[in-house]
Amino acid sequence: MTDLASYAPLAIILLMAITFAVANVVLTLLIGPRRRGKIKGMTYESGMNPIGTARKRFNVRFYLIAMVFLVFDVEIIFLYPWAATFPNLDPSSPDALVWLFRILFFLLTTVVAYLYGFRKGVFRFD
Amino acid sequence: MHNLAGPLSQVASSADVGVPAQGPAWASLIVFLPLLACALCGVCAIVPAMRRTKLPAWITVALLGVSFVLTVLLYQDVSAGEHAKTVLVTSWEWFHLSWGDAPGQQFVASFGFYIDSLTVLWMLFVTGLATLIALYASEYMSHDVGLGYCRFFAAFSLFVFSMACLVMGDNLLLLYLGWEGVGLCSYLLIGYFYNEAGAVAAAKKAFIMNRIGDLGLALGIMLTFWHFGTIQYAELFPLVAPYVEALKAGDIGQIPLVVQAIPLLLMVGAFGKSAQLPLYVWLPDAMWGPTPVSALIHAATMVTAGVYLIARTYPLFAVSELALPIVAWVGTLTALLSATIAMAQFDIKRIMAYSTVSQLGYMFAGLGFLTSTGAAFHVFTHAFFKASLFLCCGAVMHGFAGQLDLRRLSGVSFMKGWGIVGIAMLIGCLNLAGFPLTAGFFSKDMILAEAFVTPGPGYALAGWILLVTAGLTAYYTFRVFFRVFVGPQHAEPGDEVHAHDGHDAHFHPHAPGWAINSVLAILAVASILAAGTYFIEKEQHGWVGKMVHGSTAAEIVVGEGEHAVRAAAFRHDLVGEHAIHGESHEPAGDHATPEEAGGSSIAHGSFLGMDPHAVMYYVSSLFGIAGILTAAYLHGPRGLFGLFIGSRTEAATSRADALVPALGPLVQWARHKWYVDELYDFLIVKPLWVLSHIFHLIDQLLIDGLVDLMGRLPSIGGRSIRPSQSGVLHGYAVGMASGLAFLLLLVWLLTL
Amino acid sequence: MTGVIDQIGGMLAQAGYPAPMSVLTLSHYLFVSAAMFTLGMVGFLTRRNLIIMFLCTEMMFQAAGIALIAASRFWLNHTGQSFVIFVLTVAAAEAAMALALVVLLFRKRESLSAEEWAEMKG
Amino acid sequence: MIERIAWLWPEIILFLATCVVMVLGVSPRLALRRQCAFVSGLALFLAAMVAIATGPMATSPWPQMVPFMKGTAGFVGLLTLLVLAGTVDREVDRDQELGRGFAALRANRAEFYAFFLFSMTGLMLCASADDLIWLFLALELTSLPTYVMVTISTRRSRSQEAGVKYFFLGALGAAIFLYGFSLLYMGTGSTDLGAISTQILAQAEGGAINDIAMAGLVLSLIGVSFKIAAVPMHFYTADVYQGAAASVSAMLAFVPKAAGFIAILLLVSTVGWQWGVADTAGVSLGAGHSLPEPVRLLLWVMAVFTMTVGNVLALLQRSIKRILAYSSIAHSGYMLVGVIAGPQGARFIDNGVAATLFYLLSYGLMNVGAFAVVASMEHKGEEADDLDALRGLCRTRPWLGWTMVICALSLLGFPFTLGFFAKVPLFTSGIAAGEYALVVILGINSAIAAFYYLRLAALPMLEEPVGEAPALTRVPARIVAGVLSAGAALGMVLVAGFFMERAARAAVPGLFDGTHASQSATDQIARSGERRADE
Repeated sequence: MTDLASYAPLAIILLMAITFAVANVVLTLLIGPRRRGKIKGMTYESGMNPIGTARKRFNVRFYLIAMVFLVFDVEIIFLYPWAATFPNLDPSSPDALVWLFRILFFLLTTVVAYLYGFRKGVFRFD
Repeated sequence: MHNLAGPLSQVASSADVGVPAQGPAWASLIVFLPLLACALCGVCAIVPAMRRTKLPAWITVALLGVSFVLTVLLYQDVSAGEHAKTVLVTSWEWFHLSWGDAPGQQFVASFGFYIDSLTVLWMLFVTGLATLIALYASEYMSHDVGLGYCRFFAAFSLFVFSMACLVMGDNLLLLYLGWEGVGLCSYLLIGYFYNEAGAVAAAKKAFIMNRIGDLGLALGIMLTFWHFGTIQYAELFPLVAPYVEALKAGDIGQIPLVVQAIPLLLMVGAFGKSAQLPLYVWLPDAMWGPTPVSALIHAATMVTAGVYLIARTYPLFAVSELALPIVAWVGTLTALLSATIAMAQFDIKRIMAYSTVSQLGYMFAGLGFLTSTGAAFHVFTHAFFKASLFLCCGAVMHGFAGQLDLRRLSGVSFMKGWGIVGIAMLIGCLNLAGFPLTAGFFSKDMILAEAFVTPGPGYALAGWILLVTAGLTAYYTFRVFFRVFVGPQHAEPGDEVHAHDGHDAHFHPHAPGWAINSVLAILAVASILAAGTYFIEKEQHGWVGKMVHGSTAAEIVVGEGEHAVRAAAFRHDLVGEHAIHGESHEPAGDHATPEEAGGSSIAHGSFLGMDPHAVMYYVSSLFGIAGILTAAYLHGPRGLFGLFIGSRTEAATSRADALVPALGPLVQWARHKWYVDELYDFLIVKPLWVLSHIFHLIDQLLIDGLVDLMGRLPSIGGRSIRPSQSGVLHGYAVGMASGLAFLLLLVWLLTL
Repeated sequence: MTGVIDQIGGMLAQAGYPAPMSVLTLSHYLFVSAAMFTLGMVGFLTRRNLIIMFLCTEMMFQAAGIALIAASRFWLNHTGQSFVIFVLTVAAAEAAMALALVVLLFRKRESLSAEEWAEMKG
Repeated sequence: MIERIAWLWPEIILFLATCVVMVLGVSPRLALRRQCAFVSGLALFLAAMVAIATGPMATSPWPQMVPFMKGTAGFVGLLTLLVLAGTVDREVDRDQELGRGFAALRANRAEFYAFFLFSMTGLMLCASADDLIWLFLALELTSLPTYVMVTISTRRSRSQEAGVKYFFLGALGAAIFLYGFSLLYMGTGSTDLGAISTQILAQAEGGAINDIAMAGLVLSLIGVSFKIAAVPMHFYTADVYQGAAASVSAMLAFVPKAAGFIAILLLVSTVGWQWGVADTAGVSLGAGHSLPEPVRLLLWVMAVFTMTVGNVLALLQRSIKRILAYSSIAHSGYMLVGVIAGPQGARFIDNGVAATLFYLLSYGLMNVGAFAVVASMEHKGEEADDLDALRGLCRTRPWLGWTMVICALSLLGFPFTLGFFAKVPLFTSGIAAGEYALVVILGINSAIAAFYYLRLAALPMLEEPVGEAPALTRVPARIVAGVLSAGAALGMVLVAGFFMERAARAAVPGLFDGTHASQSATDQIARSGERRADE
């Protein structure tokens, strides 16, 4: 039983997440105003008239952004094991310094990727 | 194999004869000067100002000349004492792989040289002739001055370098490097006139034929290393020594089969390079190369590499029961076959080519008859007279715009300025025909006599075949001489007429210049003097004999004095008996001639009940003179030397024409002169001629058919699996997946 | 197959390890991963759309991931788990490349069928 | 963990250079961008020198192979880099020279050189791998960049086709060996190659190798064989080599192949070569000198099919790049013979692994020359890839012509070229291992190869030029690379002994590979045999 108890926070978070999502939808259904009409039925209520189909081709820069995102996404994965290990090290030992430099070296790749993307013009939309 | 190498090397180290001394370091220059010449010719090709001159020729002549002088100095150094000594010169370590300290656990092949009297003998005529022929070529190739000239001399020098590696190398790998190197240069030089399809085809043919032989050689070298654990001569020969001792004791059973197989493989290489029977066909075609090349590479030096290989590894050959009889018989048959072919040719250069093949056959037969001295002596004399014959042909070809047809030339030696060529040709022909007291006569006799002396499988028959061949040789040699060099003066230009003086309407035969004449004179004198070497050191069969006896090629002798017998494994009955009873076999003609007294061999066979050594001089003279007289009768000009047996008054006809009406239905077949002349020869050598053609047919079927078949099978295989490369991604994916499944299934079913 | 697992289990027990899993044994996970791997391969072979084909290879990667995690639990060490993190990274990198490639190819041919690309053959 | 850094300096150097190149290559200044090739070359050279200077890596199954293969990779990589120069961005540079500005998104230089360096880093990491995770990452790092390089190497649709095929089939291959790795881990409980080896030998002593481990090993070997283009993973080779620019094909023929062979040697070393052939199951230790029967059978079948398929398909081609591609398949088959023969035998010529390593080095050197010739010839602005382009090349373009002749002859294994010295040990080691059938097939295949290699050599040397001579590339570095390669094919012969000795040293297995375990197991089996005999 004690084993299961340690999973309790996880269960609570899960419960909260589900409740929050479900509650939002349900509350909207319950208390939101309901009006129907031609204008209300438009895709964008803000007054833009949709033109053409939804299967329009996106600008290629969206894909570039998606790929740059992957870099950061993947880097994060490796930060977790590092972060989990680092506190266990004796801060006074040289080991800790080595570990720190190691992750800094690893993060260098992010910087290089950012510089590269910047130079390549990925972050410019014009 | 490991088990064998261990005790063997212990035997070797216990009975160690000591490592040969270090020789003079400058001996490496003999090898590297030609390489330097090659590099300098390359430089000439790059620099335009030098390219337009004859500089490459002079560089080559000078450096080869220095190389020759150094060889002479080396000769003095090596043969200074009582016995010729063996020295080693190491330039640098080429391969040195070791995996342990025990003997046989190292693979060493250095760029070093093993110099004994055999090496020096070979190098003397290689560098000497190369220098002379380079000088000759400086004039001969003069209409090609430019890039082609540079290319020619670069390849020429590279050839000498490779030949020197082959001869002087102190290990079999370096020999193999030289072996391939001379093959490559030969290929480059045969294909020198690469604009002509024939030259290219001939170059390819030479290359492919040699490859077949090289495969044997390579396997032989591998097997040598496999068994003996070394390919260095200095270590190899002491390892062979126990087997030689076993042979002397008559204990053939001690010699393992692997050791007996090594010479069989090496032999294949020798047959390829020296144009022997199964593989000889490339040499006549090699005449597409410029004549100096034919003289140096395809007559005097490269083609004797096979003889050198066998002589160098003679102890290995002696301990094999099969190798030497095969060598003897292949040599004999080659000699006969190519002599008959030579009789039917019109192209004088081709006749010389076939005669080279034939003479090489004599040398191999000599090796097989256990007289390495005779073989080496014949190599030596042949180098001079055949080079001079080729160079005479070359002079004719050069002077008459490429004309080589003996029906279109006549009386050349009487033309203005051609005297030296005529005399040189006569001397060469006499040598080749084995005219009494010429060098060729002595060297050929030595081989012929041994055929009857040495008991071996059918050696007496081989001796008779070689005797007949000697007659045929005399005939075809003098057929050329009588038709081309004497008789009424007549000359038709060849098809290179436009290439010469710039105006094609008129043809001026131009007589050879000083370079060609002086080279021919030197060679003619040298081939006369070569006979003299037979009388130096008479008790050792001449100077060449002394050189051979001081080297690894010396015959293995059992017994002493009068009871001495030359030994080889195939004579083991004899050797065994000899060793056991300590006395010699006593055949009928045992009495040694005065020349042979104190010699190391003793007669065991007989020639019609007489001592072969005594009578062979007369018998072979008889055959030779008969051949010459036949040629004089059929082809000699009217009133030749007061003999009055010739009848020819025109260039294109001979007494043989008289036979035309008698030929009946065959005459219409012989309308063209080509066929007529061939028919005359056909009537004289009919049975052998047929044989030679049958052989040609087999040759074509074998080589061509095999190549075709081998070529087609893989393409058929390729075509059948080509659809798998459909270009469609899914096809490939399916292929990979099914391959994966197949392999998994295979592994699972067969092993688990 | 179960025999093999039992064999390993036996070896582990000998070595003093506790019996690792009770209800779901290693073989179950192995079957799942093998099924995923096979499905992925079959999908790769049968589908023509490049994106779907790529997803199929991702599925094969994740089949290996499942096998690794299960084995990691079985052997009670973390090596398999860290391996999976790296596998995920590589899969992400491949995904980025596949994305870029697919965009490029679609702009050339207006189609994502693999059969569009069969010019070279033989 | 820390001490491992000592062997990683070459990779670190390469990685730093990659970072520099990646930023340098997108610089708007042309002069700066042109430094990419130089920086890459400098880094490769430094990395190779550092690699040679480092000692054996004790934790690797092949301690001495680490410096040897990294040095080989560095120097062959340098040669490849000379050919790779000028492959991309010609139009972008010209536009900028004409004052039309710099279009960063169109420029590919940064990616091209960075990916080349990444790939080289991956190759070097492969050499220092001692762990399955590491090996997996290194293999992927080697090949992922090459997928991109193929695709961007030219602007023709063929390159994109090549990229598609290479990428998708490559992903499939990667999935297969990854699954193999996971099974190997499942069967042995470790990803460390040394630990796997110990575990497998312990299993064998206890009766039999675990089925899952063996299946994993087999799957891994098949999957990795994609990198070396061995049957049945060879299908992509010809199309990819043909579609990519010749310069990139030159790289493809060496870098992934070397990585693949290192991986195969590492994987196979976990079981070792000390198994008896006679054992029916083949999974128990024996007194013999062979791989365990399943692995031996697998590699045997792969070797035979690989060399045969490669050679017979090469016969039918007219495109030089396709010929070289199929021949590259065949060469992989040859090298597998060395792997099967294994490192036993005291002599260098008996050591199959040494033969394989030396062959890799020689093949890398000779092969660059052949591709450099293709990369140097242009016909109407495209690479002159047809065999006709070679006709009479020795006369029209002597440097290129003779390079082709020498490289083709050397690839054929013509006596006294480098290729000959590389091929002979494969034969001898095969014989020493008792694989006579395999050696005979190897010999037959060498003969088949002569047909197309002699054509490659004869066309420039003996034939007449047809039409006008192919134009020369504007990148002289490629011609230099070709000449250097041909020079190496001839000149290396003189110092071949040195490299052979290095290869022989590199082929000595590390201590942990279970030699002791296997020895005791061998004794046990021998003893049990005696006991049986006694009863």
